[in-house]
Amino acid sequence: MDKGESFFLPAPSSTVAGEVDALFNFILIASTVLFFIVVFGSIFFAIRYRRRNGKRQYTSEKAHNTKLEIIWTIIPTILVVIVFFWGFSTYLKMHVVPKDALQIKATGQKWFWQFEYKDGASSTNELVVPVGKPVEITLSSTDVIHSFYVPNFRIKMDALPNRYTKTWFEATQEGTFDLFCAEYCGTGHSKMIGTVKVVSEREYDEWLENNAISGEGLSLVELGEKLYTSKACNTCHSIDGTPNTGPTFQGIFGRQEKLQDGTDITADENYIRESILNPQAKIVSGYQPVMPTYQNILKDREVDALVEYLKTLSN
Amino acid sequence: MAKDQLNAQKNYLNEQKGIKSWLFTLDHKRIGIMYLFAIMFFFFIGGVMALFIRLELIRPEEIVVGADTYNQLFTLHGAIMIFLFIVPGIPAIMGNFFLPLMIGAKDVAFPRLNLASWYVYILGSVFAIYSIMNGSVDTGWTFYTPYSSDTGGAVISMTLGIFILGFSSIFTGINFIVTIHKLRAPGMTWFKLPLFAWGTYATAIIQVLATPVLGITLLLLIFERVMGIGIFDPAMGGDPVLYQHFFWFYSHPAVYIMILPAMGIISEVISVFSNKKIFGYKPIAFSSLGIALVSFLVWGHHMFTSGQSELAAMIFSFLTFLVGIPSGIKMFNWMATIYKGSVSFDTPMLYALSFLFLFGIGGFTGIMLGALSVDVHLHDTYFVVAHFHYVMMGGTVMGFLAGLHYWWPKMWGRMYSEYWAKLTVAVIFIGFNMTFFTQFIMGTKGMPRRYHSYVDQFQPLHAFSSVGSFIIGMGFFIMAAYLLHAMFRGKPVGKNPWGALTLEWITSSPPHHHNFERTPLVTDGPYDYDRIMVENDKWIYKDQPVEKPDESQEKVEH
Amino acid sequence: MENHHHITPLKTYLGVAVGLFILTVVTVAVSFLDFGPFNLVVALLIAAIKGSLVALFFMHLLYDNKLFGAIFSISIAFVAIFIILTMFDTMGRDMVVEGKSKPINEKAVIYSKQDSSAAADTTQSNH
Amino acid sequence: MEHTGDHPKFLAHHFSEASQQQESAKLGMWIFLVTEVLLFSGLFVFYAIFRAWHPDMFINAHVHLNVYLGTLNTFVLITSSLTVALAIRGLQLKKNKQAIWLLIMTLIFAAIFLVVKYFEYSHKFHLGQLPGKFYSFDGIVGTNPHVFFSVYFLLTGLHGVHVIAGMIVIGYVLLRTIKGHFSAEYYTPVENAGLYWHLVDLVWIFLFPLLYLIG
Ligand code: HEA
Ligand code: HEA
Ligand code: HEC
Ligand code: CUA
Ligand SMILES: [Cu+2]
Repeated sequence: MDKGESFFLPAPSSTVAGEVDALFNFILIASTVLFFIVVFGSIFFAIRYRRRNGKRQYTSEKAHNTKLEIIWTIIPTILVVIVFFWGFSTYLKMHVVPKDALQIKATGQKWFWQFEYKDGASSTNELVVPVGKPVEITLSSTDVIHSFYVPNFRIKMDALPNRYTKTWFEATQEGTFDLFCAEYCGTGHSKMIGTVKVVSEREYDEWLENNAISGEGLSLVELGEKLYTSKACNTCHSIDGTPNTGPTFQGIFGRQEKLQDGTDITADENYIRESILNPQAKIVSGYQPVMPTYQNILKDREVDALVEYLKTLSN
Repeated sequence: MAKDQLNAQKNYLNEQKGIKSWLFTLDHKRIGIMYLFAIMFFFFIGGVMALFIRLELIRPEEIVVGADTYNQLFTLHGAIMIFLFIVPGIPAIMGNFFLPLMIGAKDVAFPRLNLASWYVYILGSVFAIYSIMNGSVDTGWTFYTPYSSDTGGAVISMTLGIFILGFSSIFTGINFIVTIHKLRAPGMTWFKLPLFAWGTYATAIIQVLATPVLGITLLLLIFERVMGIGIFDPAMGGDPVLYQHFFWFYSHPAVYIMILPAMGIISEVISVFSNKKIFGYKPIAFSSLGIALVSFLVWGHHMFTSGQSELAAMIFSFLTFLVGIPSGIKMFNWMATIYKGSVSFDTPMLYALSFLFLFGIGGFTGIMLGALSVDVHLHDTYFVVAHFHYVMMGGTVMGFLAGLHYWWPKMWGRMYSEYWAKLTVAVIFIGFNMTFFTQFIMGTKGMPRRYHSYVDQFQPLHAFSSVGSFIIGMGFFIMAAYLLHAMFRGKPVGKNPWGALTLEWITSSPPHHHNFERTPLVTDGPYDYDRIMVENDKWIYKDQPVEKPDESQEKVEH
Repeated sequence: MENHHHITPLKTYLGVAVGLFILTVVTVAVSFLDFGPFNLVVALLIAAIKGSLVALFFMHLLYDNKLFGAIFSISIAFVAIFIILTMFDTMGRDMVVEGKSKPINEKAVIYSKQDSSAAADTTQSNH
Repeated sequence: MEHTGDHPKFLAHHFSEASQQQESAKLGMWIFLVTEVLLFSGLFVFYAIFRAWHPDMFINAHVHLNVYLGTLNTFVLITSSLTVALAIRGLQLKKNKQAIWLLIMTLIFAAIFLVVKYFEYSHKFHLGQLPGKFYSFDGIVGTNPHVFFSVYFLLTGLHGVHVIAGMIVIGYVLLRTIKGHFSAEYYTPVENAGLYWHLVDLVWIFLFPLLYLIG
């Protein structure tokens, strides 16, 4: 088990996580006590007062006890009022973003996350943040509702199409954490898994710098190979010949494709380019028109890089 | 020989014969039975789908179905279980059959409407089946926009089907309210009503007030799909969160449609098998009404992470907790009823105790989900899945099974095998906890729901959960076998095998066509076990040890 | 067995109808005046009065079983609950954190063909 | 069977008295009306939320509705409500002929209402003031005016469906009145049809100012 992981909860790795866990444990304990009283009490009474040798008996006429009734109304009421205020105060904390927070934009798209940092840096499915600094995530979506969920941070917020929502966290621990899409969004919902990489502040700055000028040093093919995973093509396209949500990239270049409208087309540079930027224009038969557009996500050079990379898969 | 006697005696089952006499019957008992078969059929279908879901989740990679089919599976499982099984379930089967009997009426207020509700149910289910076969649906049972407004498949025919089912629910609701108001037997005052009647009454109020909103919601969804009216779809200028308000305005109260009648059954069963006056009759009765009304004010607790305003979240969270208190009042009163009772452990009582155990867990985890900060972590994880299976399967279905076993001898005049029945309770109880307790742990660890595959860390828990589900499946299989056997071959029973005091037990088993030989005159309370005891179908009064004069006498008539 | 039904005098019916006509004229007339935000209040107030007349006299709520009136009032109350609780959300999204209430692009897609420039404008201003 | 002697023909077997049956039917009707109110509630919420979001657009769009036709229809519906009420009174006073004529008049007013509505609709169709994505009018300033017409058509459309349903119900009780099924002792179905019709009127009383007068 990781540090701080309990029977129920994963390791708390953000500043609010501790508070959430405290309330969780409080309810857990209070409920367990009440549960023992009510349920095991009932079972105990049932056994203690079981019918002996199958004979029914007249029983007590008592069906009323004001004192008891008040007790079992008041005590739960007090408990839930405590729980309510406790829960609400942490909830507010989760929603009020500290002033000095780092700002990152996250966009959910079927079925990956696109992150944009200041200075034009960006990443797909991997959120890189510095440890010990509050980070504000401004969420939105380009298609349906997704939900940004990092269990270790105990935060979750839906990403809505055409609207911004916000959440924030301050990681207390370096490491790599799962990032799930928690709102059902279709075929690839369960594959919409990313990671949050919490690094030291120095590493973060370095990363930002490298990323902002991404791929300058690489050849087109190398860059394309990197983009294939970092831009999430691999969630739908394999390179080993197995069809997935989308057709495989193995041998794609020069391949004869049958389109949904019945026509045939040979996959050349232009076709591939169009498939990436305007995927709905030509749909390969046997597949759903679910590929997202990369219009505003990929730079020109990156599209070129992908095309070059795909070419290499055909020999 | 005994068997022949039962067949010779006239009852609602054999008074008229032939398929037509069933399809055109206006007898609430027969309609109840027709509902029983229709609803059980869909429970079976939904259950089989659940088993496929569990099968697929044994390992993270694909085993039997692909992602798209999986999405359709849980959608259909959810939609069938909710709209075709659990919402109509107890009211339409047991309410129909026993409510009039329990209040000493000859029928429900509007028998024709009652029959219509069955046909409407069938019509709605035909739409559902049609959608399954024509492209199916993959939206989740909640039909959230904008996913549902642009995904492919048979969303329109499915929502239309559910829209139609809504009418069936409304018809039942109207019928019950009027029946309880107007058709009580002489002497049956409001506070002599059995608690099951109070439960169905509160349920009917919700059905009438909430179901139309589901109807209009689904209509708007359909219009959004065909015409882009711009209410829910952001592309057309709408707001998807608004859809969630609309949907949960119905669907939260709907969860109390599911649980309140089950709670009514539990009140009956615990009192009867403890042979003791129910503790806190009025608090139990009024808490049903309280739950029914407050349930309309809490829907936003399904939307704590949806981007709704913090103010709304606060209000909804606070009100959510208020619902816990009346539920608690019931639990405490049941405990006090058992105290110093004369408790027997027949099958219905075992189900009732399972109910207390499982609904307790389900309810307390509901409280966790109601707490704002904790819900942020738990929302849309398997914790929620576990919560609602504990309250629906562990609560409602246990209550339903308690009722089914409690009233089975009255419905058919024959008894099932106690041995097999008790064995089944154990099998289902164990399988259930294996299946769903593991899901609590997965949920708190962060396993999101509606996932076709998952990260490896959850593998052992998922596998364990799946094994549990097959055990449940086995349990139901045994149950189907012994109940069917009991229907035809079971040992005939007398009027009142459990020694219960509510009115359905003063008539013969199975009851005859007009329920009672003559309209009962009610003088005793439904739970006066302190002064009445029934032995071998004889009502023995503590102070005047003579047979109950009036209703208990056998009379040959008709 | 009480089988006496209340029979409303003809005068009452006609009076109510005339009242409804007059109120209709009033509400139309008033709509040409401008009370700012109170336009809605005035209009709804008059509608409520008209509605009550219909319910009390035409629908006999005044004379019938009080239960019917109670039932009907409950339905109105639930409509109010529906509207008010939903509005706690839709009107309060900016309360704690700014910038969450407005759509990124106010205009629905059907207008983007007509004037794409305007749509682009709103997108810009919201960033 | 048990029903012997003086049991009236209309009394179903599971009721013991006529008044019980009548009260039951009316109670059932009222509960049904509750479901109708809640069915409309969704559209009222739709209206309320979007009006609160885009008040200017609603005001700019509502001037395109014809207040005069709306007012006319209000008068028509109120009158029809009066005629049903009087028809029931007629039955109570054993003036069945009068009741029949009043019911016929109710039907006529309902038809007038629909005809007026037809002209309003076809005018809007003509201008392209249609709901949702069929909207093709330009000349209304404000955000997403098609939403106003969605609300308008949904509200008046659902109301229109109720008018038609009401006509069918009234037609049915009219037939039965003509056949002489009703008397001063038993006229509950007419009463219930009347209740339904009044509800249709009631809904319109709210729709009219919300849509035509203040938008
Ligand atoms: C039968 C159905 C049923 C019932 C009865 C309940 C009962 C309750 N439910 Fe549940 N719920 C569902 C069915 C049901 N639920 C379903 C289907 C969903 C998910 C839908 C979906 O998303 O697909 C859901 C989801 C759900 C959520 C949303 C979770 C999320 O998606 O993030 C929440 C949040 O507040 C919640 C809360 C509650 C509460 C507080 C109760 C309470 O009524 C419980 C009250 C009972 C008790 C509390 C136990 C007994 C009490 C005592 C012994 C007294 C002492 C008590 C205290 C100290 C409080 N439920
Ligand atoms: C009443 C409601 C109900 C019931 C009873 C059940 C019962 C079961 N459910 Fe389900 N479930 C839901 C309602 C219900 N469920 C809902 C609403 C969802 C959410 C859907 C969504 O996300 O959209 C859900 C989702 C859901 C999931 C999550 C899927 C996901 O998120 O990816 C899982 C996974 O394990 C699951 C499993 C099960 C299992 C194993 C059972 C078992 O208990 C089933 C056992 C039953 C049987 C095996 C049937 C056997 C019957 C017979 C043999 C006939 C008997 C005949 C007579 C008695 C005469 N359910
Ligand atoms: C959400 C899943 C998904 C993602 C992510 C995705 N695609 Fe696709 N892609 C598809 C599907 C489905 C098709 C087939 C239907 C079609 O033609 O649009 C497809 C088709 C294609 C084609 C045409 C293939 C052929 O056989 O003709 C190319 C080229 C392509 N995608 C490239 C990419 C690249 C490059 C990326 C990443 C930058 C990517 N896709 C990301 C789903 C996806
Ligand atoms: Cu994105 Cu689920
Ligand atoms: Cu709920």
